[in-house]
Formats: sequence, structure tokens, C-alpha cells
Amino acid sequence: MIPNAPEIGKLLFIICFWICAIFLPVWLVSWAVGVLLPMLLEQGSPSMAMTATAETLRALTPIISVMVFIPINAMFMVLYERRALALFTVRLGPNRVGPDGLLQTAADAVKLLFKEDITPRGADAFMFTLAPIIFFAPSIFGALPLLAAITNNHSLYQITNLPTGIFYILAAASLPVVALVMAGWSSNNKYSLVGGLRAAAQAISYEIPLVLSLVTVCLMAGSLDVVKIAQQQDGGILNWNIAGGGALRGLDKAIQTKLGVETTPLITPQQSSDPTETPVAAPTTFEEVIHQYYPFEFLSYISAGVLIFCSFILLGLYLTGACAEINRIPFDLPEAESELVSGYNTEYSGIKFAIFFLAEFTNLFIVSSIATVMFLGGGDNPIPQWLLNKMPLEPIQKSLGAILSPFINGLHLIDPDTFWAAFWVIFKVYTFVFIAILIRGTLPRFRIDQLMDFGWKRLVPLSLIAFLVVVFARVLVVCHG
Amino acid sequence: MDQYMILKDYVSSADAETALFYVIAILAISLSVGVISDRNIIRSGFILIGVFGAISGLFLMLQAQFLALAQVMIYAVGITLVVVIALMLTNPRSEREAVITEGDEFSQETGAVQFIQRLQQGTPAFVAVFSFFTIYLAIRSESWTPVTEKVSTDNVKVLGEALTTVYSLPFEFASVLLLAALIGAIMLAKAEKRQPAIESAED
Amino acid sequence: MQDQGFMKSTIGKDFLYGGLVFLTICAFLGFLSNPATRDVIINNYYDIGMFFGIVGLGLFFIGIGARTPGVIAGGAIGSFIVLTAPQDALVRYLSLSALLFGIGMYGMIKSRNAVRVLMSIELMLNAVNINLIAFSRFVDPVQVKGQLFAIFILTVAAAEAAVGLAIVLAVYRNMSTVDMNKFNLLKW
Amino acid sequence: MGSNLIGRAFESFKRIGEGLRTVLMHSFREPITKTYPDTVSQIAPHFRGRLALSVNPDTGEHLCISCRQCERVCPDKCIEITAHKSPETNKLELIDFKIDHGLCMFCGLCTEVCPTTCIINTNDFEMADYTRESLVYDLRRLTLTQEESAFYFEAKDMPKPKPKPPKPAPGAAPAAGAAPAGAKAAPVGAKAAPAEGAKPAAAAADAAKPAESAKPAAAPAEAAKPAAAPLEATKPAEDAKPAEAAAKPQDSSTEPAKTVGDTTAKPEEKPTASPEVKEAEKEKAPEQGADADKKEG
Repeated sequence: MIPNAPEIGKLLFIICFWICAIFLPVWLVSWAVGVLLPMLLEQGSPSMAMTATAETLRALTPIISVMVFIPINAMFMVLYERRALALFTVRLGPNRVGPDGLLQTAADAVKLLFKEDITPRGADAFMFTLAPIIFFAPSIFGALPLLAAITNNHSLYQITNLPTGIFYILAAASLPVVALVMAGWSSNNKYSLVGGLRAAAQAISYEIPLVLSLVTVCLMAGSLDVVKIAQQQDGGILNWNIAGGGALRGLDKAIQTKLGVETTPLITPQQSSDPTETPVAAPTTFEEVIHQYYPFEFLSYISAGVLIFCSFILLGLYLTGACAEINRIPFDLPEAESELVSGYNTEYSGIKFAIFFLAEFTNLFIVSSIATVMFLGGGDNPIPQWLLNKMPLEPIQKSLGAILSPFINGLHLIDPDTFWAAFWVIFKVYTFVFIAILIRGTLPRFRIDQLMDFGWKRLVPLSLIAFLVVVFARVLVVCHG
Repeated sequence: MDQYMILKDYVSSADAETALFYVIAILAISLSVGVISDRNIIRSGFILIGVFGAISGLFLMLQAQFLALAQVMIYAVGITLVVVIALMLTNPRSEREAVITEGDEFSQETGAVQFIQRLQQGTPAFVAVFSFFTIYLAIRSESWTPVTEKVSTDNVKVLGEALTTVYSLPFEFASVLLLAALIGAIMLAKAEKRQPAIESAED
Repeated sequence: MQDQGFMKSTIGKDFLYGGLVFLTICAFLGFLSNPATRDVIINNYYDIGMFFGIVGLGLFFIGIGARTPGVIAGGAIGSFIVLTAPQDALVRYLSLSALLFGIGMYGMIKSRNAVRVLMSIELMLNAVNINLIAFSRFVDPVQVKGQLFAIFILTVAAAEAAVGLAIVLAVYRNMSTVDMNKFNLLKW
Repeated sequence: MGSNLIGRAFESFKRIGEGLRTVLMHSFREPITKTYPDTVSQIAPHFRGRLALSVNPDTGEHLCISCRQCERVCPDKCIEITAHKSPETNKLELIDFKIDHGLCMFCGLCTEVCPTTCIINTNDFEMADYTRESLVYDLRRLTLTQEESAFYFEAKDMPKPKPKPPKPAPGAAPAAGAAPAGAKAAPVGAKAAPAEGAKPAAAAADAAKPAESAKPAAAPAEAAKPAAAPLEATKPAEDAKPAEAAAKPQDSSTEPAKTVGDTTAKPEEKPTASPEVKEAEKEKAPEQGADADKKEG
């Protein structure tokens, strides 16, 4: 049927294998550090010092799990990208190391670690060493608020739940520019310098639409807290920010009323901020609910449509800006191989280059997970609650629960909510990564003047217009937040 | 949240805070001395980013999260721009000669005249020390009574409300100022078309 | 380029600086000669003595050939720790801000590169920000007005940096240098 | 302007979407990559690979007449021919023929100029080696076996040379020299296109048939040997193998066929033959493989 079925199957197998290889260690490590060790410590000798140690361990869990996650994930994403690009260009991709090239990137990582670490003559050695570190650090620390959001505010990751989460992420995302300029300048190489300057110009230009689109989403949600934003979007695809930032929530509620599903959650609890919003006298019929959420009849319908349109535009703006921020094709001018012999990291080798490489792919992951949390509802199930209730899932759930109950209740090994949230997050994030790879396989590189024109004359006005439109359209519809 | 209380208590205890403060302060002071004394202007630009990072750490300790993050966000990019422009404007060779912490050559005069010349080269240091000392005396001469109230964790909301209600006029003025600065900067920096020679003479 | 104005001649500068030094010494001595102020100083402002001791030590080290930046940094850190260790938190923050302000001012006056002057000005503005935020934390923690002012200062700093950089660019375009000592077209 | 801008925006979105769809659709095509060491794509018959000297496929006698035209025409001067005039027959006799494949640029001029179609380009392109000296091929390594010669004559569609009057002693000398080269070249030729099925291998087997028929003439002693027909097809090469010393042509012709089983000479003769080659040999030509097994056993 499909002539390339074996190759696609191999790619899928690689994805499944590596996702297991990524998330099993992360899960086990965070469980061991966050649950098992503190439990043993506290039960072993319930002294003050032990309790403090246990609490420290629990507090360190997010950072440890991130540290475990980042290298393995980067290895997977490199392989994923290479195989997927090979599919698009009718090739095979790496298929030698391990079964079907499964271990290719692991071998590459080992090779990179053992390569000689060269500092070129005339380079500013201190800055040259500092640049990869500064480039890499934000990708560890910047991702932390997302952890709370994507694990459904799990108690282990609550510590990363900042009230100014998205702002923190944006601040962290603006740091790598410094590292790029630093790397470019300190390499004592003209190509590197040009790459660094390009990186600075590009990042500054594209940060504006990026930030504006995320700010608009925050405006729709009424919060800077990523956990809150993620929780607001619970309950199916109609509540997601991609569907107008809650513009369709009235429809969702109306359907629920019509079906008589009185907000009885099966898996995920309803959002906590909800009771303050809903009026005391709950409307009972479909029309009443619709009227309650869309008070200006026709105008409200129109503005709901406008909101949905705008949120798609915002997603596009965000993805464009993010592509430019993390220097991916078609915005990879700072490291253009054909013009600048890979730009700012021309002179880097060995472990420093490996750190650059790692950070690039980690940034791709972080950018995708920001998009997931801000637009696609984080760890939310895309199927609405009322539809889930119609499905015959209850026996399956019950049997699963019976099997897993010793793990859940005894060892706290599995938290079902977190598990499903993580599942959906992984799915959505790697879908975004796939889109990024597809774009990489399709679009050619911009020229620098085209890049600037596109950024300043198209994206910035567009993001401002979208911001204004959302501000006005949001008044006419009752959204969440 | 209460499982972090022990940790939180420890971190927010006076000793830990003091130690953290001194670490950050020493970092900030030494880095800022580095900014004004590094021979290479570009390096001092990068060090300045470090200073601002340390200062934003101080802001975090003062529980001004919004400002700390804004500081990082604005200055990381802003100072990078300054560095880039410094890169484009400075000739490394001429920059190497201009070391600010070393004085000009002394004249051959002796005695009082040379002493006065030395003093006059020490003027910047004198002014700086004098201003610091004046401010310090002013701070010390006042007895402060710190309020023991806790800063609300949600002070971003307070800030936002204040900016859009009470301080909306200054806010607008600030935005007008930014706009004026933007336009002015563009007008100043816009290259005139009749001078292509300088661009080529740069390298 | 030979300017024969009063300030440009060595004699004029010598007179000016000599007068300044004289006035300072006189003021300090007069300050000390008053028994009431002297007592106050000795009782309350013991730190002045420490401060001058550190400054003297720094001058001594520079005199015997230490590198100036190191001495400045060491002196600043040492005097900062000595001066603020017994104080409460607010005074510490304010002193740090004053110190950074002083360093920024030194750099602004002393540096010859226009870009570095801009950097020093940014440093001074940030020092002021620390001041304001420390006040808002310790004096007005509920309505954080200090933070509001800090936001406005951030705006002003951004505007200043933009215009300053543009001016530097324009100057560079006309004079092919950013050395402050060569910007002598505007005379007294 | 506004509508124009929006129209252009939509147009560009459409284009980008089209591009993305095209690229995505490409992922459903079969990949055109060949995993080279595993599968080697079919090489055209006139591919200019390693140079070799062919023998008469029917009689096995060497075709070179030492005319030195190839040596003269070679732009790289990589051919070196040593010959002397035989006092008995008053004809040029080939002593040695050296080609430095490190110098050769595979222009094929020598093959065009050769009057007897002796020097030909083979399909072998895997000549990587550890030293430069081993790239200089001498007469022994250059000379093809009878089957290979037959294969190339047929593949390149060249007219078959007329057999010289039978003359066992000189004729056997090149055949003996051909053995090691043949041992190496035959697998390569067989390996050339396994992806498309064993067509060339089959061709090689076909080409070996005439050799089989011609064999009684070349080595009549073997006719008495009771062996299976497919086994016989590869006999001449195996037959010639033990007689690796070109200085003793008489031995090869006089020695009986029982030396086929002699394995002592093998390691010296096939020093460069890698295990992979043997593998490929086993796969592609089972009868040969069986033979090899027999030899090793």
C-alpha cells in the first residue's frame, strides 16, 4: 500500500524506544529522589536533620529530573530529526549503529565527549569557555516552570510553580543571545563574529513578536502563571487556547448541559477557578447557557470566530518567532553552513560543541512545550469530558486501577493523573518537533535583509494588531480567566 | 505546599539571607570594578551583563520578581546591543592604548606641581569616593525603622493595577518618552546616503 | 587644536584642583575642630576612620605598584563589608547601591571610550534601582511604589541607552573615533 | 495596498502549505538509498573500473602481444611492460606487466588502443589497500580467469578472439598466473548486482559454460574425474590455483586433478581476499561456495 511502510515503521519504533528510554529514567530517578529516598530517610530515623535532608531532596527533584532528561532527550531528538529528514528526502538516514541506527546519536555523543577540546590562538579563553555554559544554563533553568504545568501541578514539581512563570521563561529565553555574541566574538574568527552579530540582530527582532504573542495569550488567560493557564484549559479541545482562548467554552458548557453531564469529571478535575465565575443560578437549557456565555448574540458569535482566528495567528507568530529564537531553519542565519561555515560555533570542538548542540535541541523541546502549554492545553486530553463519558472506558479504567493500585497507593510509583498528563504532553510536544523538522525539510534559508523586513514590517505589526483585536473581541465573549 | 516549609524557613532565615546577600554583593562589586577597568571594551560589556545578573539576584532577594525578570530580559538584550555596537565602533588597536585606570604621563615638574597633578588625575576617584561617602553618611545618619510586613507574593498584580490606575499618566508619559527616544535614535543613527566612504574605511 | 583658555592651561587646572583639595581639607578639619561634631563622629561614625584607613591602604598599595583595578575592587569590597556588617539589612542594600553608584560615577568620569561611559551610566541607574527596590521592600511592602519607580527608571534607562548609542554612532560617523578626549568641538 | 498585502499573505501561505505537503508526501516514497556494502547497484558493462588483462575465454591463452601501445598511449605513464624477444620463435614474449593503479586515472585510452582487446576495464572498483605499493598490480594480479574473460567479452559485446594454434606449455603459464586474480575478481563480479537478483551471477555462470566445454581441451586429465556438473563449471580456476608459480608452467599441466583438494597453497595465493568476499561468494554462487567448503574441510 505505502511503499515506504518499513521505513516509517522503523522511525515509529525508534520514537517509541527512545521515548521509553527518555522517560523511564526520568520517572524512576524523580521517583527515587523525590519519593523513595525521603520516605526511607524519614522512616529510618525521624530526626530534624533527616527531615531537612528529605525536604532538600524533594526540592531538588525537578532539577535532577531535568538534568537526567536533557542529554537523553537531545540524543533522541537528533536521531529523530535525522531519520525524519531522511524520510522527507527519500533517503534512509543513519542505520548502522545499533539496530536500524538506534544508537547512532549515543555513539556520536561519546565521540564528541572524547574529542580534543581546542581553544584557538588569539581567542579570549575565558569568554570562549563561558559562552557554551551561558548558552546551556537557560535551557535548564528556563524550563522549570513548565514542569509544574505539564505534570498537572504534581506535588513534587510544585516548587517550580512560579506566579510569574511565563515571564520567567521569556527572561530565560532572552539569555542565549548573549552567549551567541560572546561565542562569536571570543572565537577570534571573522565567520564566528558575523554569526554572532547576526544572532544578536535576529534574536532582538524576533523576540518582539514572540513575546507579544505569548503576552496576548496571557491576556486571554488573565494570568502569568503557566500552571493556571494550563489548568484553565482543562476539559477537551474546545477549552484550549488554540480555540480562541476559551471562546468555545460556552459551547462546551452548553453541550454538557444538553447532555445532562453535570460536570462530573472522570479523570481530570474541573478547574478550581470555575466556581467563582459561574453564576449561582445555573442555567438549565442549551439556549440559556449559550446566552450566558455569548451575551451579545450575533456580535458575540462573530467575536468568538475572530478570537479563534486570532489564536491561530498567534500560534503561527509564536512558532515563527520561536524558530528564529532558537536559530532553526529557515532562520538559521547565525550558523549558516553554506555561508558562514556554521557561524558562531565554527571554532568549537569536543565537549563545548556538544554543549552547544545539546542546548540547541533542548531549546527546541522547550519551545515546543511552551507552545503546548500555552496553546494546546498542556497535559489535557483533547477529547472532551462529555464525550469520554459516553465511551465505554469505565471497565478498562477499573481493571487498570486494580492492577496498578499497589504501585499507586503503596509505593507512589505512578500517579495516574500525572501519567496521562505526561503522555499527552509528550505527544503534543513531539508533534511540534515534527512540524519543526518538516519546516526544516521544506523551506530554504532567509537572506538577512529579508529576515529583517519580515520581522519588523510583517510580524511586529501583525502581532500588535492581533493583540488589539484580542483585547476588544474578548470583551464580547465570556472566556475563562 | 507545606512540605517545603522547613526549607523555606531555612532559606528565609536571617543568616542565610545575609550570606547570600554578601555573596551577591561581592560578585556585583567586583564585576562592576571589572566593567570600568577591563582593557577590552567588549569584555567589559559582557561583564556588565554579569553585574546586571547579580543585581537582578538582589531584586529576587528583595522579592521583586517582576523587576528581576524584566532586568534580565531588558538588559541581557540591551547590553548585548551595546556590545555589538561597541564591536562595530572600536578599533582593537586604538582601544588597547586607551587604558582608563592608568593616568597620563607625568610632566617633568617636581614638588608641589607634580603633587597637584597627581591629585588632579585622582579627581574621578575623589569624586566617586566623595559621593559614595556622602550617600553613606546620609544613610547612616537616618535611623530606619523597617516594616516587618511581608511582601505579598502576588505583587505583580499590585504593580499592574497601580500602573493602570493611579500611575496611568506617568505610564503614558513613559511610553511617549520611549517612542520619542525610538524615533530620535533612528533619526540620529540613520546613515546619510552621501557617506559611503566611512563604511569602507572602517575596516 | 591648541586651546589657550583658562581651563585648558595647566596653571588654571592646577589652581582649580589645588583649591578643591584645600577646601576639602579645610572642611574636614573644621568638621573635626568642632568638639561636638568630633564627639559625634568618634562615637557614632567610627566607620569613617575605617573607611579612610582602607582608602589610605589602597593608595599605599597603588604607590608600591599594585594594579589599580585589584586595589579598587579589594578596597571597595573590604570597605563595604567592614562598613555594613553590623548594620541592618536596609542599610546594607542602600550602601551597596551607593557603592555601585560611586563605581559607576568613577567609570563615567574616567573612561575615554564613549561606549564605556554609556555602560557606566547604566550601572549608576541600576544602583538607583537597588535603592528604590530596597525601600519598597523594607519600608513599603504592601503598595510597592519603589518598584513602580524602578519600572520607570528601566524605561528611562532604555531610552537613554538607545539615544546614547545613536549619538555615539553619529559621532563615530563624523569623527571616526569614540574617544571622549577627542570630542572637543564644543568649547567653553 | 491592504487587500494586496493580505492577498499576498494568503498566497504565500498557500505556497508554503503546498511545499510542506509535497515534502510530507515524499516520506511515503521508497527510499532510493542503497546500503552500499550490503547491496551494490548494477554496474554498466562499460564501467571503467580496475584494469585487467583478459585471456582467451575458450582456450585460456593470454591475449597480450606486448605491442606496448597501451604503455605509449597512457597519459599517466602507469603501465610498464617488460617483454623480450624469444630466441626460439622470434616473437615478443611477455615477462611482466605492471599497472600502477595509484597513478591510473581510468581514462580507458589503453583499452581503446589495444589491438587484441586484451587490456580491459573490469567492474571492480574496490581497490582500497593499506600501502601504495600494493596498488601496483603485476601480471599475476592483472590477468583474468577464463570465465571472467568470457563474462567481460560477452558483457562488453566484444568479438571473441580467435584461438591460437594449441600450444600447451606457453598457454598454461598465463592461466596459472590468472588464478589468484581470478579468485579475487570473480566474487566482485558476482557481487556486482545482487539487488536486482543474481542476474550477473547467472551471466557469469552462463559464461562459465563455454569454459566447461572447452575444459577438456585445456586439461584433458580432468575429464576422468567423477564430479557433478555444476561443480565442474568452476574447475578450471580451482585447477589452476595450486600452480601458483608462473616459473613452473609444466607442473600445472602435468599435475593431476587431485591437487584440487590441496589447501596448502591457498593462504599464499589469496592474501587479500577478505572474509566478506568469501561470504558473497558463498551467497551468489552456491556451487563455488560448496567448492570452497570442500576446500576448507
